[in-house]
Amino acid sequence: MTVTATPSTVRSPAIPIQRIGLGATVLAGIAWILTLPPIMVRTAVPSIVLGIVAAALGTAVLRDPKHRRLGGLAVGLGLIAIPLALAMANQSAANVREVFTWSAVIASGLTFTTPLIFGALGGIISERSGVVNIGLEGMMLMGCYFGIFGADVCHSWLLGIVIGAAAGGLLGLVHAYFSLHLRANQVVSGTAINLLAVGLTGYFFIAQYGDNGTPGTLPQVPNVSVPLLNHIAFVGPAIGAGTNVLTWVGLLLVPVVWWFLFRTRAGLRLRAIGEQPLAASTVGLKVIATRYVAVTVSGMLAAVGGVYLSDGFDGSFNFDMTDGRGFIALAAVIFGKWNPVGALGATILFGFSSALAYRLQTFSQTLGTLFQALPYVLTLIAVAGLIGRSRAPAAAGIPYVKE
Amino acid sequence: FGAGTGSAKMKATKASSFKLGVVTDIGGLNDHGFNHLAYLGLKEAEKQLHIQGEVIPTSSASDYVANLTTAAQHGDNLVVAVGFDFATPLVTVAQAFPNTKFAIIDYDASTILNPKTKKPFKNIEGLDFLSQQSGYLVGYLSGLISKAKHYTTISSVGGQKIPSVDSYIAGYQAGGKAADPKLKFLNAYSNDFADQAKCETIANNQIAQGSKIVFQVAGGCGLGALQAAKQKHAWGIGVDADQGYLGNYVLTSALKKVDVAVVQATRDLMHGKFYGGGNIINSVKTGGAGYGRLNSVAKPYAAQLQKVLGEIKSGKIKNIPTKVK
Amino acid sequence: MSSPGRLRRAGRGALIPLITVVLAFIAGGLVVLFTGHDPFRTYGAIFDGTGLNYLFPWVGGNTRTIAGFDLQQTLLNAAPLILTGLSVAFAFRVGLFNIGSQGQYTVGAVMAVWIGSIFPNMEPVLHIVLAIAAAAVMGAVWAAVAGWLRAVVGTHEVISTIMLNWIAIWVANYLFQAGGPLQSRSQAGNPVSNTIVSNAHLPVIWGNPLLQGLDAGIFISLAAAVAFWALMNRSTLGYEIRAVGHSPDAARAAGISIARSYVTTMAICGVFAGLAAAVDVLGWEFQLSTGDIATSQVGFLGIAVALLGRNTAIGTVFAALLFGALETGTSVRALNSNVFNPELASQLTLIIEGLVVLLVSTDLIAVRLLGLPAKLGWGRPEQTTEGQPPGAADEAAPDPTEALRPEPSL
Amino acid sequence: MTKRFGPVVANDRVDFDLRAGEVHALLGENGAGKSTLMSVLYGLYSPTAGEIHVDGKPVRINSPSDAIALGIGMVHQHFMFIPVMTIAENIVLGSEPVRSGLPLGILDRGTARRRVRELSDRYGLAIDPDARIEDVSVGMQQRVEILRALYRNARILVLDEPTAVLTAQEITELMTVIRRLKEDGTAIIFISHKLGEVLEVADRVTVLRRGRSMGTVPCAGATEQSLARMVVGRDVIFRLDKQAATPGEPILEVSDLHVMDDRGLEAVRGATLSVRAGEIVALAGVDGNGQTELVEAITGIRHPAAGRITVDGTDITGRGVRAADSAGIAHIAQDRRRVGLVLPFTLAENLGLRGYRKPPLSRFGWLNPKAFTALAGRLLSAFDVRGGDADAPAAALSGGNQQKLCIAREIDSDPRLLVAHQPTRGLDVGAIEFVHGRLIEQRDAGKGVLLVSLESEEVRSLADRILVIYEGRIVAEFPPDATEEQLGIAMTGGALTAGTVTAA
Ligand SMILES: Nc1ncnc2c1ncn2[C@@H]1O[C@H](COP(=O)(O)OP(=O)(O)OP(=O)(O)O)[C@@H](O)[C@H]1O
Ligand SMILES: Nc1ncnc2c1ncn2[C@@H]1O[C@H](COP(=O)(O)OP(=O)(O)OP(=O)(O)O)[C@@H](O)[C@H]1O
Ligand SMILES: [Mg+2]
Ligand SMILES: [Mg+2]
Repeated sequence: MTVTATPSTVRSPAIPIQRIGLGATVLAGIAWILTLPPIMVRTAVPSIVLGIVAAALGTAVLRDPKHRRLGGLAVGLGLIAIPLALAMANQSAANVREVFTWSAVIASGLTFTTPLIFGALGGIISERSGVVNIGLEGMMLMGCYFGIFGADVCHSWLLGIVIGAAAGGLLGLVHAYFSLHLRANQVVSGTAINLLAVGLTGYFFIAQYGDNGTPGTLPQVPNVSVPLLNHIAFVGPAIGAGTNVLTWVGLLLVPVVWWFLFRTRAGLRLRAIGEQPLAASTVGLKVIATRYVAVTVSGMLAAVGGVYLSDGFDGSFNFDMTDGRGFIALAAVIFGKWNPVGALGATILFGFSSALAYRLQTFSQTLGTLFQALPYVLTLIAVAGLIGRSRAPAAAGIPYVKE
Repeated sequence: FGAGTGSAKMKATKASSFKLGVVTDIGGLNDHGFNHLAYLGLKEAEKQLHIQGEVIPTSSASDYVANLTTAAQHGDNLVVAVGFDFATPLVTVAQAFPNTKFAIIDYDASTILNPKTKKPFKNIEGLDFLSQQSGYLVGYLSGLISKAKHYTTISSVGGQKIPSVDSYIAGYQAGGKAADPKLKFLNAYSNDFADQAKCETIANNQIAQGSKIVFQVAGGCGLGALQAAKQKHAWGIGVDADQGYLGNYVLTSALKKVDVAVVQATRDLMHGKFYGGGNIINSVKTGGAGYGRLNSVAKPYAAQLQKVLGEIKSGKIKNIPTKVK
Repeated sequence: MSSPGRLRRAGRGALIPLITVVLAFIAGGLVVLFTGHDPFRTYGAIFDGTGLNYLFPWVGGNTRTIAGFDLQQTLLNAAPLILTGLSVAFAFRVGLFNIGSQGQYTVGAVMAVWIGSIFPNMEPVLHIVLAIAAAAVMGAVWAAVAGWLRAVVGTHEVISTIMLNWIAIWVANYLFQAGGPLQSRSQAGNPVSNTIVSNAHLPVIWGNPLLQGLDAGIFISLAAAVAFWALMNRSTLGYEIRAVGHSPDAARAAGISIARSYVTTMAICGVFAGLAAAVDVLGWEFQLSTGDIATSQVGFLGIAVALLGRNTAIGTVFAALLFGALETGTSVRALNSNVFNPELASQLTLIIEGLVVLLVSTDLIAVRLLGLPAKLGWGRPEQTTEGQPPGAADEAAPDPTEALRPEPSL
Repeated sequence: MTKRFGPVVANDRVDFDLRAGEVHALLGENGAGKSTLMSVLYGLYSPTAGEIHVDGKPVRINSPSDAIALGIGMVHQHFMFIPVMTIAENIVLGSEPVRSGLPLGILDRGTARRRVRELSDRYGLAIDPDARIEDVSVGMQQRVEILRALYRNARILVLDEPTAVLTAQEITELMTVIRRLKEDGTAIIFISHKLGEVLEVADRVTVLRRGRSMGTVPCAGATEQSLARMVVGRDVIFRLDKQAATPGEPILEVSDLHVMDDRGLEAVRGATLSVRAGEIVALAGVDGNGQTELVEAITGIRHPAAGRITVDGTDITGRGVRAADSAGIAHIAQDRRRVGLVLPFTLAENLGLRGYRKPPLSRFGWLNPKAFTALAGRLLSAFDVRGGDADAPAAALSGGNQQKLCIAREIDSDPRLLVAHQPTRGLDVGAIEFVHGRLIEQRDAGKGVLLVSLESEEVRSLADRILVIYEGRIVAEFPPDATEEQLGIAMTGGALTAGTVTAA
């Protein structure tokens, strides 16, 4: 039997255009960093020139419909580089150094990133199995409260993590039960989970800790300094000294989850079930059982992110303390195209720009408030400029009905 | 005591029938800030003055007017509103209940004008605090310690750029300068009074930039700043209430005795004293401002601090700034 | 299109949410019981707290006054929830998930408070209309950004609307903060806006205007619900939107521009959210502080309201009333603190709201309780595969429940 | 064996037996219950009553895993794939090779690939294990389905309408595979609507009608006529009665059209063709040679990269669906469920999809529900759409009726040109008859008809002119009496060397 003819895949000669686009993007990137430490060019001129060149090249690339996104990116980056460079050149060198102390930015960026990593990994696992998990926020919040509660009651941060994860897993189980057995609309169920979690944690918090809040003497998830890293310049101050155990765990989990999804039998099956449950079931896979496990694990992971927030970073619990982080994690899932590595990139972009946003107050107290929007603006630009359309697991959100 | 402009003499009220209402701001009763302190004041008043008290926590903006109204409808003799967010709602409610007395914490009541008469309300008094004095005291302590330990930089974390926060910080910086003129100050705002992670991040930034003492002026959020100080082996300074219970890393706390002020305002009203259209000024002199427990490092400077406190009381130290540059 | 059939269907459609709500209250009651309180007294107190006892003729005297006041607050709370609910529901109908109604509300509120405070002597009606229109337009623009990004670049609206929410909040914070461009002239240093001039206040239709009586905003909300229904079911635009929502490919083949539908739909969502802000700001709030902006939940609750209302106009109205009543009824001032610790009660609100929404997410419980064949399945939320984010596939995935969805009647 | 879905009795006391090494065909109209019967056998549904025996022993098949364990394999009517995964992954899914000696089930992708290649070589099925399912042709997917069953050592193979989507050549090749499997002792159940191939390959035939078995007959001695009578219950006219065409002025003219597909590859590369009034032009070709993109460009759904499309001289190139619509193009979409209809919409709403912008259906942007009802009332009876009233959702209709609904809407728009893309896919004999009748009616009314079909049978019986599309170009033109073989050669790219035809 011969291979069926398909249209040949020869591309029109567009490769140079792509090169131009990439080159322009790189130029724009250089224009960005010239005025920042460690280079610290004290005049805006080179950046402006580079920015204009990048924008011009980008405009040329824009005309090719196939490389519109790349061109747009180059134009955008190039144009933004100009005011950025002007602003930096006008600031005192000391101020600029103070804001862009990269090691410190990385260190505090990691604290923003950590809960998001856990949340995003949880989201990926759930959605890859075909269950949309809007409830990440609520599951994370459960981890926040029960992590603290567990650490307090058991006098052990490790048990705090376990209990926090169990609480999140329990909520995941509820979501799974409604989504899978009761064929609930998963968005609705997830939204409910979020409301429920705020109420439940608030209720238990008041009932348990009353007006005084959580005690200040909890066993907290410790920070660890890695002996070798400690002494390396730049890396040392950034991550070597005193990075939380859970941050390391989170970073480690990214390749682990990736490997699980794409290199193991269970991962292959999970993805198959999330794409075409009916097809998966015709080869004998257990759709419902797999999804149960996935959603529960998802809740547990998100909850560990919550434990990091409460018992790792803050050392205390507060009402609704996740403050939208679960939704940011959800955005990271989509941003990262349901891939752990992509999601890590998204959470890093978000975390580091959050960290930077606080430091930017050094330039202007009044504008400092506006700078707080930086991570959100950057994420929006990055998603629009780089990601574009992303394709969810085909069966995500659709109740699976087995006759 | 008290510098009310419109002080009025009134018939004293019998204790058992006196009703005190406290309407708190959004953020819950255990916000580690005003809400909590006002609530403590209510409890204290119940105990000391044998009155009936009720607390009405606010959970959304639509509660402001409604809660004040409810307290007034309940026949509360004095309704204490916690925080500047009540200024505008009070305008209407004070008109509707001209016979109910209202007090607003940390706000200048003489600026709340009746739109009809264009004059301050006779039934609203302000419970004002000279927080710059508390700030000055803890700043001075920080300066002394910095000088002794050769610290070059100290810092503060504000919850938001508002007068009640800035007066602390301005005082802190002035006090620090007075004790150690070479001292460098960092200051930043979290724009949040609840999310501890935010204040912790800011404090970490400051510590990374060399700050050895972190003064938190951000309520519950600020606990995160203290947490950062603890983790990074810097010193922390608490705010509003005495936060020394958190551990020995807290040098001391800058106090704003809202609880005392609430009790005092209640007692005054029971004795017929009400400063409608004016303010009860709570200061070092009245015991409404000051510093809290000193930890082991700060103890040695107790005498020097007492001296400064006396100087503030006597008016020798005056014109402490209230605005942060 | 036989109307008795439609009526019956509508009746059944209402039955399920109703049963659901009852079930949720039972579940909430168990929570109360579990924590050692008397559920009947608690619910009685919450009921009284909503002011619904005003409707009983035998309630009189001071209780009646208070009940009237509480009922005003219930309706006051419901009015913006109707609108944000509609704002979320409208997007769902085209298969978009508008998490951004909070942000659209925020920018609308900024606009309303700005327009409402800068003209000291404008003609009242004109001023009100101008401020409302400004809020609606601002909300529309903000939402349309997300629609445009989705249509042109393909950015998932779940991401863009979440980001736009936060951007709106921080921009508003910047505007009203101490030293910010729109900060109050009269309240030195405090992060609040100027107050709305009295000419721009919405008239109070019930209760004391000084004490946050019920303003005319509720009529705006109800009118918007009618407009939602008419637009969705009686206009070519709504027909196109529904077609896109159910089947983008079929819609495209019928000459409907998907991109334009997305932008238009989101803009309309933004109008609803902006109106919600106008109703609040011009009706009773009269100023904005940065704290109000940060703590407002109206837009987020709109998601739950829309879902409870199954993305229909009438359903959203009732869901908003329920949520408004719950908020008021469990608000600490209304609850008799002897019956239930008021702080716990407001957490109980959230738990009950969560349970209501959770139970609404599935028809099966109610369907089974009634012994009805699940196959009828009327009353699944009006939603499409596309609208189930963030999994919303760009390709319309075959949906086994497709046939189980209610037929949108013309 | 009986299977009920609520009130619907899909299989009513059906007896069915299968012998080792035989090909047993299953025939029946749409909805007769063939797929249901097989799904029960494969454990997807559980029988309401009755039992199944394998090798004489009664068995319970509660899930596909049970069926697989019993050696039953199934090639589903609607393919069961994970489109984003590779062929190898799809084949091994459910019984994946893993690295031995390591915990956690680490996939052994090398082994998977090798086993798949071995198997495909054995049966002469050339496939690339690393290609993604969604990127390969339907014919290839069909082969993968078979391989998947073989990979699991199926002794009983169910093929549910395997030929519906294949070209003549692919069908021939499939028949070879089936014979080879049969020689190996595999028992095969073969479901098809195409009587010719049933007679060609099957040993015995069982006919289902409305869920009941109409009996089993040996193939030897049966004719197409006799089988058709069993299926439909009446005589079927196979030859279409049609007059010779009297073509008029050209309506549609396409010149040097280039169109990109979704992945940005050039799918149509300089197609030129025309359709005149009063003729049916058929576009024949193997699936995936640019037909879809060409049709989408003509109907305005897809923006062409270059070239020109005119209708009655009006240029509509890249002007979108509305321009094509007002120029008089109607479109019977190939995928009725996804593109042709909005399934949750009512029948009335679906019928309005083409005319809703204009009176009487709407005025000033507001709909007129009465006009919708009136439209539905008229069309549903005129086109004999059964299965629901104007208020019922289109999803509730059977495939044949859904197709009638589409056709009703398109023909009612009184087009100049009717583009019919695979209008009879998956329909039963009776429904096909109806559709063909309508197309000829349109032609006789002086309209132009562009028929795009993968079935050369259909092409030859309907067309007045046959164009062959290959790799995005029109490579040959034939009169209607071209032979199957001529067409087949042209469709696989051999036309130019065959020399018997004129390149268009
Ligand atoms: N999931 C289901 N729920 C309800 N009824 C069903 C279901 N699946 C099938 N049916 C009914 O069973 C009947 C038999 O359907 P089946 O798919 O077996 O037909 P078929 O013979 O395979 O038709 P075709 O030739 O079109 O493939 C249908 O007419 C339909 O009424
Ligand atoms: N989920 C369902 N619920 C109710 N009725 C159904 C369902 N699925 C199918 N039906 C009914 O089954 C009948 C046949 O459906 P089905 O799609 O199997 O038709 P078909 O003739 O096999 O179509 P096709 O030729 O496209 O395969 C329809 O009349 C429809 O009313
Ligand atoms: Mg069928
Ligand atoms: Mg079938």
